[in-house]
Amino acid sequence: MSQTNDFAIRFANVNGTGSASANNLILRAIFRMGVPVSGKNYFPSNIQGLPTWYEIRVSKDGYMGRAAAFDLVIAMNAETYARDVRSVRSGGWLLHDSTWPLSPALKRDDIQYLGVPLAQLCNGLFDTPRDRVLMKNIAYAGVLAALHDIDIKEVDRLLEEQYAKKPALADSNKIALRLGHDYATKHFRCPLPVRLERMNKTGEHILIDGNSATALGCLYAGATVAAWYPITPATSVMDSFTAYCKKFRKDPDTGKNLFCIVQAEDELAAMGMVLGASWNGARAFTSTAGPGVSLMQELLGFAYYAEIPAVLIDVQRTGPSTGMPTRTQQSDILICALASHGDTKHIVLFPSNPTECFELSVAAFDLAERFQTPVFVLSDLDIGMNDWMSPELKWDDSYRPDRGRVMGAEEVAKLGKKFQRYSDEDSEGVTSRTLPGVDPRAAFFTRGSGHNKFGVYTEIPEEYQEVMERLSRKHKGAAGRVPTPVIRRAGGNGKSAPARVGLVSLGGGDAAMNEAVDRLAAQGLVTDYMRVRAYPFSPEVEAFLAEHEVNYVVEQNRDGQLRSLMLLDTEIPKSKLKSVPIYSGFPLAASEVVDAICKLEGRDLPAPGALANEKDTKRLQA
Amino acid sequence: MSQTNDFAIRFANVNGTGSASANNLILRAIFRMGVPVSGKNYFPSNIQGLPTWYEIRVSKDGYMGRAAAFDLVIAMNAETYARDVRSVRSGGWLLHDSTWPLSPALKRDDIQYLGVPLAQLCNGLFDTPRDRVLMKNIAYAGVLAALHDIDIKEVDRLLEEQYAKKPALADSNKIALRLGHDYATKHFRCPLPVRLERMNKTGEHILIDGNSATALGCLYAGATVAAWYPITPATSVMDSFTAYCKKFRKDPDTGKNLFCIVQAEDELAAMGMVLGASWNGARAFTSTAGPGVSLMQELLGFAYYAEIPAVLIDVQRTGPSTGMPTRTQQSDILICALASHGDTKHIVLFPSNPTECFELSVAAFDLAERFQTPVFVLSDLDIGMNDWMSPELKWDDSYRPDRGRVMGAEEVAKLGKKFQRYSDEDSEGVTSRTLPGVDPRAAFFTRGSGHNKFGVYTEIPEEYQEVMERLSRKHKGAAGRVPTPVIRRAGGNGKSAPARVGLVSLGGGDAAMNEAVDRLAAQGLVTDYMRVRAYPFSPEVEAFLAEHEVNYVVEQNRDGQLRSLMLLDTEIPKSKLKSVPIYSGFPLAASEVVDAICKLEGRDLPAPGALANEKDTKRLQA
Amino acid sequence: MSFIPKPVARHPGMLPNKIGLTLRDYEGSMSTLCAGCGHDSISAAIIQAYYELDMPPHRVAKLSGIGCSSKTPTYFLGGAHGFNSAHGRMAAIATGANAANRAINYIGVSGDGDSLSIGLGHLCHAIRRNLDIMYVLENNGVYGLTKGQFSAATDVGSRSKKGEANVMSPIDPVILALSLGIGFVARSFSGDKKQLVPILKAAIKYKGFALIDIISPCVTFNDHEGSTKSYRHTRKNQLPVLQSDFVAAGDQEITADYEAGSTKRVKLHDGGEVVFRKVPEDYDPHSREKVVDYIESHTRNGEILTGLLYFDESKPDMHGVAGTVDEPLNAVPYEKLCPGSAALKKMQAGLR
Amino acid sequence: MSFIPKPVARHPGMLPNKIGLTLRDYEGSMSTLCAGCGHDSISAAIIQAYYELDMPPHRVAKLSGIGCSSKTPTYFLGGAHGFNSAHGRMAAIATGANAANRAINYIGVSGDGDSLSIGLGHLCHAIRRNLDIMYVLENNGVYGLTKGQFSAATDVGSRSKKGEANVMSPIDPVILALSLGIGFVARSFSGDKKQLVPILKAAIKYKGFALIDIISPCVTFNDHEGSTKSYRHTRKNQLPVLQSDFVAAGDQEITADYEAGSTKRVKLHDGGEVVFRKVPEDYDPHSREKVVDYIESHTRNGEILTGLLYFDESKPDMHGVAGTVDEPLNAVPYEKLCPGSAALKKMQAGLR
Ligand SMILES: Cc1ncc(C[n+]2csc(CCOP(=O)(O)OP(=O)(O)O)c2C)c(N)n1
Ligand SMILES: Cc1ncc(C[n+]2csc(CCOP(=O)(O)OP(=O)(O)O)c2C)c(N)n1
Ligand code: SF4
Ligand code: SF4
Ligand SMILES: [Mg+2]
Ligand SMILES: [Mg+2]
Repeated sequence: MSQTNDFAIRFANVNGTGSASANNLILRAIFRMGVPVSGKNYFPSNIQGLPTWYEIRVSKDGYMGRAAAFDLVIAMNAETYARDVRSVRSGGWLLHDSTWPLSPALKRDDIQYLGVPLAQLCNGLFDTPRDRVLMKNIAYAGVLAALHDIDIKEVDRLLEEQYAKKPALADSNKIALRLGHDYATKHFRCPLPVRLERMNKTGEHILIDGNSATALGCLYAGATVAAWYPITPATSVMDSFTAYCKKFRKDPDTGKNLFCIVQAEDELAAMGMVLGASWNGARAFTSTAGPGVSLMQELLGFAYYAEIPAVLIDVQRTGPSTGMPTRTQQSDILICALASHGDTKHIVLFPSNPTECFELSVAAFDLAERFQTPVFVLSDLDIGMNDWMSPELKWDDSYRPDRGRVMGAEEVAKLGKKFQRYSDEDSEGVTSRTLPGVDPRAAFFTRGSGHNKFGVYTEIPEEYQEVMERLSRKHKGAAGRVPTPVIRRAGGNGKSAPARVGLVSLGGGDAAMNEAVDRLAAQGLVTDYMRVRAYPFSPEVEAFLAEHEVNYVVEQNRDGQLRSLMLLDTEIPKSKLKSVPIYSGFPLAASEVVDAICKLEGRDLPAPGALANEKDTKRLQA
Repeated sequence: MSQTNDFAIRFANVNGTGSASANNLILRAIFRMGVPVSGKNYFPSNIQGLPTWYEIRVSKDGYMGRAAAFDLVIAMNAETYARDVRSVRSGGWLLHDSTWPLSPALKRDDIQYLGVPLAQLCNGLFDTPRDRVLMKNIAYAGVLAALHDIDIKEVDRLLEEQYAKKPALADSNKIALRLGHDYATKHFRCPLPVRLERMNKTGEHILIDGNSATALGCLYAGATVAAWYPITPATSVMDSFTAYCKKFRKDPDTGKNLFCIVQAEDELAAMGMVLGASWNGARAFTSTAGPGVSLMQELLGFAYYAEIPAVLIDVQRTGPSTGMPTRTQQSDILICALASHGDTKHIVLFPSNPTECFELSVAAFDLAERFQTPVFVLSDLDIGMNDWMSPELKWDDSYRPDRGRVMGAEEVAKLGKKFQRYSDEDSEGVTSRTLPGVDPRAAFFTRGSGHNKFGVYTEIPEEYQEVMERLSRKHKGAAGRVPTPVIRRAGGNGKSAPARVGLVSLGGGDAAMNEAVDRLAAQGLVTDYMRVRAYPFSPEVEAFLAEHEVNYVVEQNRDGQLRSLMLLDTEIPKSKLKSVPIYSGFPLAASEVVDAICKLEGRDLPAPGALANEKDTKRLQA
Repeated sequence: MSFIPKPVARHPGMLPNKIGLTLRDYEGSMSTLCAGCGHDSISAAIIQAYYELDMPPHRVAKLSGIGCSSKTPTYFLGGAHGFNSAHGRMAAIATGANAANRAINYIGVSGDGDSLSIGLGHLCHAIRRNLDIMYVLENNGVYGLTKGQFSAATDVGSRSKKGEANVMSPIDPVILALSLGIGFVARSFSGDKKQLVPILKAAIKYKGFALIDIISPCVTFNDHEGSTKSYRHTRKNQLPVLQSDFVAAGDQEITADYEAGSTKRVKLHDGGEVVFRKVPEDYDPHSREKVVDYIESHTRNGEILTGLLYFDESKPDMHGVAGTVDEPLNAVPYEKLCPGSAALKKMQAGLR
Repeated sequence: MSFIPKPVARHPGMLPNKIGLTLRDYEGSMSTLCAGCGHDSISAAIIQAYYELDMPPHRVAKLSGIGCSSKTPTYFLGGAHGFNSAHGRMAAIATGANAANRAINYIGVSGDGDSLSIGLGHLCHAIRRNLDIMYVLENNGVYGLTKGQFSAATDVGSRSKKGEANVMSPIDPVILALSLGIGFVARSFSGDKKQLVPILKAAIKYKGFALIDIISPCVTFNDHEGSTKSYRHTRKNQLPVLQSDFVAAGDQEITADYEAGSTKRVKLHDGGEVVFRKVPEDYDPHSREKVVDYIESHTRNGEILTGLLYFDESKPDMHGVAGTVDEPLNAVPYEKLCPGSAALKKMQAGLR
């Protein structure tokens, strides 16, 4: 069984030891060899000294889901040796630092141990303790280059680019790299069967994390005001946005900022700032995670009721409460869809990868302004912080923001009467707004208290209900504008009859889902697959669910939150909607899905180890 | 058609003019005549100068729901004259101050105008402007006594009791009372057909508002710590609790407080205080309304996950956002049941009247400590702030708090090892806790971050999920302990076959629902009626729903929030659960329910005016 | 609306100002507050100030939280957009509003409950950011709208209507703001329109955070004997130590009634001038420490020091600090904001 | 756990204290903070203080918010219940805890982000209530756990790791607390255990809110050149103006090294005594205004004044103010709390 361009490796490190850049070197070198690759980072909620893992999956078929078994593990953390030894697949390899002897208790008969005296090699060559630690990382990168036949010139080039301004550093890195490479070549039979071979499948692609893509989306959507409070895993959205703004948003004439980013005192303030700015006509957003969404509830209800646009990027982490801040989950679906007390419903978008982080962020601003309401972009830690191979982001220069129904001074003048905020309902339930500062006749009062369609305070039932009913129509109206689901039919997306079984998912699980669909098909279980991209659901969602005898809703939360919304908002009977909750905190792996579906379908589970060569359909993930 | 002991009157006043005490006099006098009566107050979200209405419904059959038509209207607010004239039923009476002439535009042919020169009468007798305004109110009370044949001695006695310490005031009030009474007797044919006659149906009953009853519940449950932030309509829960504590909770030896009530800086703090106190082993609670619940979301998730008892009284008002703070609604059901980000589910109780406010508040503490989790008591403005005739509250002196599974020093000593917080699961999913200060071996760390069953921080999927699954079991476990639904079967609660139609409701709508059941029956539509008292649902809830061909879920919110929980948590098909949303902000009226059900059932609506004498079943509300 | 007569500011026959508007054009809808409420007098002063400054109402944005005080923006400047927000969140919302459009004038109205309890954090941080706003704190020492609970501004010993004495130390917003580095802070009294209007005018024209703590008696819940925020108590104990005038840019100055020697004058960023009359010998409205000492020593004596107490316009406002472009962000054309497809392509070359 | 050696406080062979416990019995689990983090030194000082005070660990409750600092209660007093709460909410939660049980000792640990941004309102109000707690603010001028953003305690001009200078005025928790009427406020440095331990001991024994602002360098994100919260900068600019000792009730006093004349002593409520050594001439730790002036004048010069800066134990704590019974409320038997059926019946007679 050949595993060329089809294997997974795991790095076991200690956080704060600079391993990230070595691991990233390997990722990029593989990418530059034209072979589809992805990288996932598992880090603790801590700054230094705790275990951290990085996983690289090489997949000629382009599968980007989490790998569930590892061909080779680089064990650099003595504390987790036992676990790491266990994580090597039978027949695989363990690479370890043989400066110190490996405890016999860690010996397994079914794997091979590759010992490299990394510390010893580096201590001889580098002076400071910090350098020794850092260079040890580069040295194991060299070892891997030899073992997997990674083109060492690609690694060299990456180092040269990285240290373009510090050639001396580039050189010492190269030395460390060669140290490992040479040692491996000399002592092991290189390359291993799990090896690279150049392909041309990464052209027109980039390596990017979802949070950077989200930030780019906000940049290109024309957001000028951003307010936030630091929180993992959302912080890098704003870090990236800030960096992009500094690069692309300086006024060419004055050098001044065409943006205003405010680090707020807390999440309540951040949401308040977004509302103030949006009310004033700027495109504004915040990025946060679950705890922040909880804190923003009151103002989200305000925005819903007073009809103020707002974009909230929720990079989900494992809940409830503080939960596991550095693990992923899809468990903020309900709190976002139903945010705040009273009767409220919101628009929620579910990107599944960096491309969609980019595109749906732009869509979020358009929808928020079109429907004058908060729009949530529900990303997650896996999408947001991991390294995804992604088709190059495309931008259509003819795009112009949909500012929705905003009346300017002339339009107000034409009214011939004082502007009324909530009375000129269109077919989607939307009414016109005006911006402060434009015209005295345009003035109106924004309030979270009961109001009638003129925007005037009321306690009269009919007046109050009239507005509430329109809000309900407006939410339903949005179903016609939100991104439609992505549907993959076993028989192709033509007219063929639907499969018996429908798979349903959302967000970052998509990569694993597509792989699972292929694997299930290989096992004889033909399925159609729908990935939902927005709430409220477009008509296509219900149609898909109705077509299938049974739909398995795979989601990364305990309580079946997406399925709950489907139960509430569609006419699909409960019996047709089966919940498949997989919510460990790790990104979804295809094998988890395959196992769960097989169990639910009463099928035998696929034999372990049989997984690797079951991939006969070839799909490159978008 | 005789309307003795069966009519409704409405007072139209200006707030801040002291009308409340006059209106209350009438209410109490009727009550003391042994005739079932209830009073509802509709006040603006403002302190002085805006319209306010008070409605008294006299019902020999004991119906306590809002009256939808008025036999007599007391129009004391010039600003709302037009509306008030309109609100008199055809054939009814309008009482107004004839000091000033009534605009001819306000004339209706089908009602009778009773003009009394109230201001003129009082100006002659009283000196200060304030006294004149106040006494005008007492004077119209006198007019009403004459018109409705209310025993003026009862009113006298009430005045004497009220001004026991200020006999001069009692006297001047009596003078004003006679002023009105005599004028009416002299100028009108008294009594009107809408009149009183002594009965003996109010013995063993009291007049009380739900918030006072809630406060009594908390007092009797043994709550010692209360933290709150003022908000309508919850403020009077804490006002009452404070008053009761001052009366009943002074240490007899030292005169010091056996309670600690903290007016917090905001609702986030209030919930924090409740958690701190409960963690420390005191019974603690907060009272708030929708906006407060929104602000408490983060800490509610903390309490769920770290398993800390907490009691939250949510006196619901009309949402979303600030909404109509002085109107009622049942629209915080979902935000309470699902509070916070991540996967969370809570216990929610739904009292329907002051008796249940009392009883379910006590139950809330027992459940919170038994299940170590937040418990919500969802009252509303109608229950909480209106005057209800209620059977006397009963207390069983053998009651002792269920403190749940708390280990003391001896039990911990017996463990023979360090205490583990989340490992000794019982059949309901509950584990033991310990209190600070008791024993060093009992110490554990409370955290909202990922933890395993030992209470230790973890990021390991299996350990994290083990706790999460238990939490899910625990929530389901609570279904066996929460108050069961109150079911009223058309065929009696014996073994007879269920009706085709089930009516379902919750909370303060109950009074109107029972009346609607009677009226529908009189029209030939036989229904069974279930009032849900808690979430998670006890098995009886699903059984009832399953039994009926169709269930109409009547609730005071737009989005069918109770029905939503039923769709999610039961196997009842959607087609069997029809939503009947009535959410105007006013308390539910039987006629609204009857109209809605008739429409849904495709029946003719009952003829207007035919309502009053359709009450042939006699029920006294509990 | 109410049929009880209210002190609505109405000066019939008033002359139009420089932009042709009369006082009436600066009014809002009729107040629904209690007759005699201090907040209504403040609204009248605000109307007067904007009128005298010849400001077009629609170039002002009015924001508030929740409370009786926070209702008042409905009662002035009907031609301005209003934002009656959530309890305690006004400062944050105003921050966002100002971020989006630095070119219009902002007035924030709040109460002592809104600002010093639930909204305390936002207030402090808005001061730190030196948000360009006039922040009017209508301080009645009580939660009016929720019927009379003590607030964090209630003085120790001040009694509730029911007779209970407050026991917790109050938060003095003036002292607090000074400790946070504020540049403009004043205290005044709703009943002293003569003092208040010039302060408001200076605050409106001030670039940065201008806090005005205005004692504003609540006639319904906190105007009784024993309250230290009643009309009586405030009239008796107010010490208007700093009287200031505001002279708008280009306006004729009325120097008539200044006593020579005791006058201090400060030029504003905007060209206008604040003229301090009768400054006490030992007082320097530009020295933060001295101001704090001075205020505290008087507070200890039960005196309520009023006036424009501290003034310093040297610090840049939020945008100055951030380096934002001069034009309002909400008016920057999209074409200037979007880097375009070529830039995106180029940037992505680095992501391989 | 980590395999990089950490500065865990361990003094092997230490003698048992009066209740028979060794220093080790006051430790917690092993720290997971970065090697050299100031917070770890503070934990060591806390361990030392409780050990020296002979307090049974289980009679202490440890509360914190979220942040690297807020993690530390895991690393000391393993025998005490801990409450690692939500970001910024610790002060509120501690208020409730204390309300329920006034008989145990409370330590709250927080960071500058946790206390001065998201938790600012709660901190201020807990001070107003004079909650009986030792509040340890581990101040590194940065958000450690979220990787180095500026906090509200970052000084103007202090530079981030990437080289950006902060531009916003910091909130000085000491000045803020003084403006709120606090009775015990100190500033110290994680690197000065000699100064810190006696302050902690006094704070633990103090009845009321004792705030200790401790400069605690973040070696990973804020210990570089240009930071004003680095070890270097703090060592260089620290001015330990007030050195104090704490003498527990009934303990022998070691008077040896006090210079005559310059010593001030204050008796605590609990019987212990704070002895101030070498008090500067112009300093009075009991005069709030003077203390503020003194601190601010030094802050202006870039000096970091440390020591127990202000002390006044005369104000009643939250329970004193509220008039709560002496016994902890969580220990009052239910029978004493429930008025019973007869009282209910009687009370209802008035509801007719
Ligand atoms: C989140 C939230 N909590 C509580 C309330 C109830 N509430 C309305 S106004 C108010 C206090 C108002 O006090 P203040 O700001 O001093 O204004 P005043 O009425 O005294 O002018 C409160 C607590 C609310 N509207 N929202
Ligand atoms: C509601 C919420 N918002 C944001 C966060 C993310 N967060 C964790 S720690 C922290 C700041 C910590 O700073 P500080 O209190 O100074 O502690 P340090 O790590 O510096 O000791 C933040 C913002 C959170 N946990 N919860
Ligand atoms: S209650 Fe007080 S603050 Fe509110 S309007 Fe009336 S007087 Fe003014
Ligand atoms: S990041 Fe900073 S504050 Fe956090 S543990 Fe490391 S050194 Fe300490
Ligand atoms: Mg107030
Ligand atoms: Mg910090």
